[in-house]
Amino acid sequence: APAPSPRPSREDITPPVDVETLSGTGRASGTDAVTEAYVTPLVRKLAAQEGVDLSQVQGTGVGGRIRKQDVQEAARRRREAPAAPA
Amino acid sequence: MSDNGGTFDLLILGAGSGGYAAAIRASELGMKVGLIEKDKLGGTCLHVGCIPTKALLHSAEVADAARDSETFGVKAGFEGIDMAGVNAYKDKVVSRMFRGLTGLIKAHGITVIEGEGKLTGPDEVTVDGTAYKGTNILLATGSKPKTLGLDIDGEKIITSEHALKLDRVPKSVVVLGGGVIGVEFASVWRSYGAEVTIVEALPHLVPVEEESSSKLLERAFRKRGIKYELGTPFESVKTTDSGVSVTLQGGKSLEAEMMLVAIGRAPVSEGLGYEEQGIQLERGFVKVDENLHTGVGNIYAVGDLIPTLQLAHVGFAEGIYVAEQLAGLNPPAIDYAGVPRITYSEPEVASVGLTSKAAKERGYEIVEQDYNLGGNGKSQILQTQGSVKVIAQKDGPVLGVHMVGSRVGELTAEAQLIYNWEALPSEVAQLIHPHPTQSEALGEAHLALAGKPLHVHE
Amino acid sequence: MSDNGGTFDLLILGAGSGGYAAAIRASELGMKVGLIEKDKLGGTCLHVGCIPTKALLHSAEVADAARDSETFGVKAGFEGIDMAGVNAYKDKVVSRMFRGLTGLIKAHGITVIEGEGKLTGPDEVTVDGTAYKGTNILLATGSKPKTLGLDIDGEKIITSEHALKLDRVPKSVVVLGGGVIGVEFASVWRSYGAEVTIVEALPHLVPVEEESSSKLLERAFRKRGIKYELGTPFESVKTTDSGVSVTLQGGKSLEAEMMLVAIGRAPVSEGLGYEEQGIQLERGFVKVDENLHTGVGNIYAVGDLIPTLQLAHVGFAEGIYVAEQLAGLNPPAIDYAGVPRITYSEPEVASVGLTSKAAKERGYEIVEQDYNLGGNGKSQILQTQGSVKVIAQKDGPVLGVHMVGSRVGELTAEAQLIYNWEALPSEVAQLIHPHPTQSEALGEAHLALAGKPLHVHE
Ligand SMILES: Cc1cc2nc3c(=O)[nH]c(=O)nc-3n(C[C@H](O)[C@H](O)[C@H](O)COP(=O)(O)OP(=O)(O)OC[C@H]3O[C@@H](n4cnc5c(N)ncnc54)[C@H](O)[C@@H]3O)c2cc1C
Ligand SMILES: Cc1cc2nc3c(=O)[nH]c(=O)nc-3n(C[C@H](O)[C@H](O)[C@H](O)COP(=O)(O)OP(=O)(O)OC[C@H]3O[C@@H](n4cnc5c(N)ncnc54)[C@H](O)[C@@H]3O)c2cc1C
Repeated sequence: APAPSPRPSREDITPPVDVETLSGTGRASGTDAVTEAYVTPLVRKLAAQEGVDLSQVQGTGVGGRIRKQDVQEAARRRREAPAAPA
Repeated sequence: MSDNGGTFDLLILGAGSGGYAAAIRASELGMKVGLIEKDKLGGTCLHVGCIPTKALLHSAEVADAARDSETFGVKAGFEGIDMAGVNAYKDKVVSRMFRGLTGLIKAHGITVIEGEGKLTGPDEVTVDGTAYKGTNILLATGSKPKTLGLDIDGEKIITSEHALKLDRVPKSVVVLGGGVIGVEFASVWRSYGAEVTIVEALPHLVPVEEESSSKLLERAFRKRGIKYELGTPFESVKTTDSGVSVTLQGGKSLEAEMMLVAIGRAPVSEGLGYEEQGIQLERGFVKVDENLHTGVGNIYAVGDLIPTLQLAHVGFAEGIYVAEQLAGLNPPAIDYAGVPRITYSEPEVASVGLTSKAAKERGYEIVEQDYNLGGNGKSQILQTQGSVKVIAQKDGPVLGVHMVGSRVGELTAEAQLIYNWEALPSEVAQLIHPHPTQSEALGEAHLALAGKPLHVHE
Repeated sequence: MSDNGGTFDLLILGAGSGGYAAAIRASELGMKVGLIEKDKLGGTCLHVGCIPTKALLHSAEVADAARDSETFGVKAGFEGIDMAGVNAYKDKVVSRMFRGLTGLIKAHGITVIEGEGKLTGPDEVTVDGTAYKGTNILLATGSKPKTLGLDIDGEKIITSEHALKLDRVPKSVVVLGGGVIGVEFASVWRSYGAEVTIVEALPHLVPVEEESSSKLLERAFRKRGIKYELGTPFESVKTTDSGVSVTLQGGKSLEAEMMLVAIGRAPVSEGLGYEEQGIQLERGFVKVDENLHTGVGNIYAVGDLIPTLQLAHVGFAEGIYVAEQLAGLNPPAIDYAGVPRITYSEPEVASVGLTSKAAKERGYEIVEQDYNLGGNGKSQILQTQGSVKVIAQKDGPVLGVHMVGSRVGELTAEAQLIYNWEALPSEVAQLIHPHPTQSEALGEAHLALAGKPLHVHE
């Protein structure tokens, strides 16, 4: 039987955009910078998989929200971009 | 020599949740499927498990509603339970679902082979003298009640199967085992008017749940007049003229009309030729690797037969997994921690993901928010108590959701997405939940974890 | 000259869902907040909207359960409704939530200013002769029932506010308007035993919902004996000795003990100084830009006062949005299509996302799966009928979820994540839903859309 592709574990995924501070007390502490660009977990995971830096992506969703298509497009452009001169 | 029953791409032994889900998915993927069943399509869950117990629990809910109707300004006297009526309702639901399933299996062109099968080769199952060949074989023979060697007479000392067929409401019952099944029956009988005592050797009811959930359930049960003996192992039982006399370690004894033995379910793996073909068993469970492969030939196993969570939807998921695996679809492994667990008692206990204890054991630094249903409008309307506790990794995703309260089981659907999609509290908090619903409690807990509590009392 | 009431970072006019949510969030973000309310903290939703109506609906559910108890093997005679008891229960829930909210506002250090406020400058609201200054001002004066100029006497011709205070169950009612509020009251009164006729000018009940949902509700209401006149506009009403006589266009007339006018809610924006300060109104609604800014000074507006969905959780979301916006957090815009909508009638109607019509208008090529609750075990147990319809973009994400059935409202929580996170059907299908729950119907619809139906009859 073919081996299943490994499921990315929680440890593998470092949230690239969330710099929110959780206080656990229910009170905000520090900036809630995640609101700068609302990214859904599915988009965040896709970006992590594709190695896309979300801060460089222009969102096309409601209110400039970054959608999966935007990440896929960014990944495609990056792949197609000519390699930087050595 | 046995007759030749033909060759199947996938030959499945047992048509319960695991077996029939594999059959359906495999047939969708173009395989020729043989499904062997000695009893009825649907197995434990449909006939003596999930469905009939939840029908009893709904009758119980109706009984409670009638009993408490005055609280809501409704004049309705509760006059008792008509077990014949309960059973007719329950059987009607089961047979309707059974007809549906039978039609589904037929529509998929799956060959159903009636009879008791035995594994007679690495690619062969024999049923009533006919040998069927399978390019792949799936073992899905499920489980049966554990009885600890007790003398189950079906009258005074019973298992869940007998409990589902009672023609009367017992005056008093001792429920041996405070796990899901024991707690559900205790809840039903109490709503029906019985005196119920649960005996559990571990220190808590539903002991695999988050400890705070167990405590909330215990408090609710105490209010409902359901008694329990926790941390006191059972010692012995003897039948008396009027019922049973149960002795606990330490000497305490309990008298009741009957005793339900609900101490877990053991895999059905004996005498079926498994070991003869080289399949390894452990405490009766078939051992499988992460692909649910037994290590022998092309033999796989799913459901209650293997040592994963004994839940119908786990059986479904495993059955589908094996079918997709065989079709070369390379399905992602099942994350068992991400499977929703529901105890359908009144109140319900439900969870997805890790308990705080497990999360700490795995080395996570965690933050928690326990949202009391006292602050949730819809729960107040239902007059239910309980809480929704969300556990997250510090600066990271949600690791677990643990809930207690009437009807909270349905909330695991959302919790399942949150956990499995590794959502951050802030990503959930961004979406304001519909008002007034119980799901708002989940929303509030995430809002609080995201540092922006709305209706949260400190 | 008016007295000086001090200066606030945020001065809020109206303490309903929109106003108080903004107050809480702003105070969390360090602002000094003044909250002006002429009546009670909590506004329409808490006192004469969401909460009391859902209490009535739960009493109605209890009444139905008692009436149908025999179906479930429970002996309980339904003997009628005790409106004093219903009202005591409803008021108890409301006052409990009210106490909670009052405590919350206090704990956040928000200054509550009691009295009727009027906008008297671009940074000033005057209450009883005292002028309060706000660096920022939020208008959240909400809405009130539309009456079409009818002579509401509160006895025979009533609005929802009177309907919530009735001391008896009317023998018969004409409900003018088949939107959410009309349908909910029709459902309550029918459960309480009244003869009910809904009059709706548009061709369907809950006309903004997916057409198939409207049709399922109509079928269910027909079975329940709730009558409706669709596509026939109301012409006139006159009171008679025994009640009302209602005439429809075309001449048909209906007699009843009373008529509920539930034809929508109009913004409360008159005589409050809005226009004098240059704020633009459109059909009475305050016009705002996408930041909920009125275009005048630092004046914002939220809730039922602006022409967005008239829902409490929209008010919450808008209030939070304004507070975060002022704190410079740059919050993401609210996607109104992604807000869950629930009609809490029996059966419930619930949706998130686009209708198939709207999806097509936006140019999407769509695929649909309509899963009948007949195939869903838990819905069979509840003996409810209906369906869960999921609409997805062809080869793309889920665009809309539309449901009908008892208790389906809670399922919008999951649907909300699916829609707002733009999940593909296959991503949802990967997660097998807990068995037996109503949420499985949502799971099955996604499985089918992902090309791997499990319990789906073609
Ligand atoms: C009282 C009770 C309540 C439950 N409630 C829930 C619930 O609410 N939710 C939930 O998720 N789970 C619930 N469960 C658990 C659930 O029923 C099981 O997890 C599920 O049925 C396991 O499916 P399976 O296919 O592995 O085995 P089974 O459903 O046990 O099916 C095995 C099938 O194999 C057949 N079989 C066995 N040996 C042979 C043979 N030699 N030849 C031919 N056929 C054979 C049997 O007849 C049976 O039909 C409950 C269980 C019980 C007992
Ligand atoms: C019968 C009914 C049932 C409903 N059910 C639901 C439901 O189940 N779910 C849901 O989401 N929504 C429901 N709604 C809608 C919901 O109630 C509203 O969307 C919500 O209340 C709007 O909040 P708001 O803050 O904009 O306005 P409101 O709640 O109307 O609050 C406005 C506040 O401003 C105060 N005010 C007005 N003018 C002044 C002034 N000049 N000075 C001082 N104070 C002033 C008022 O006294 C009031 O307290 C229902 C509504 C009704 C009528």
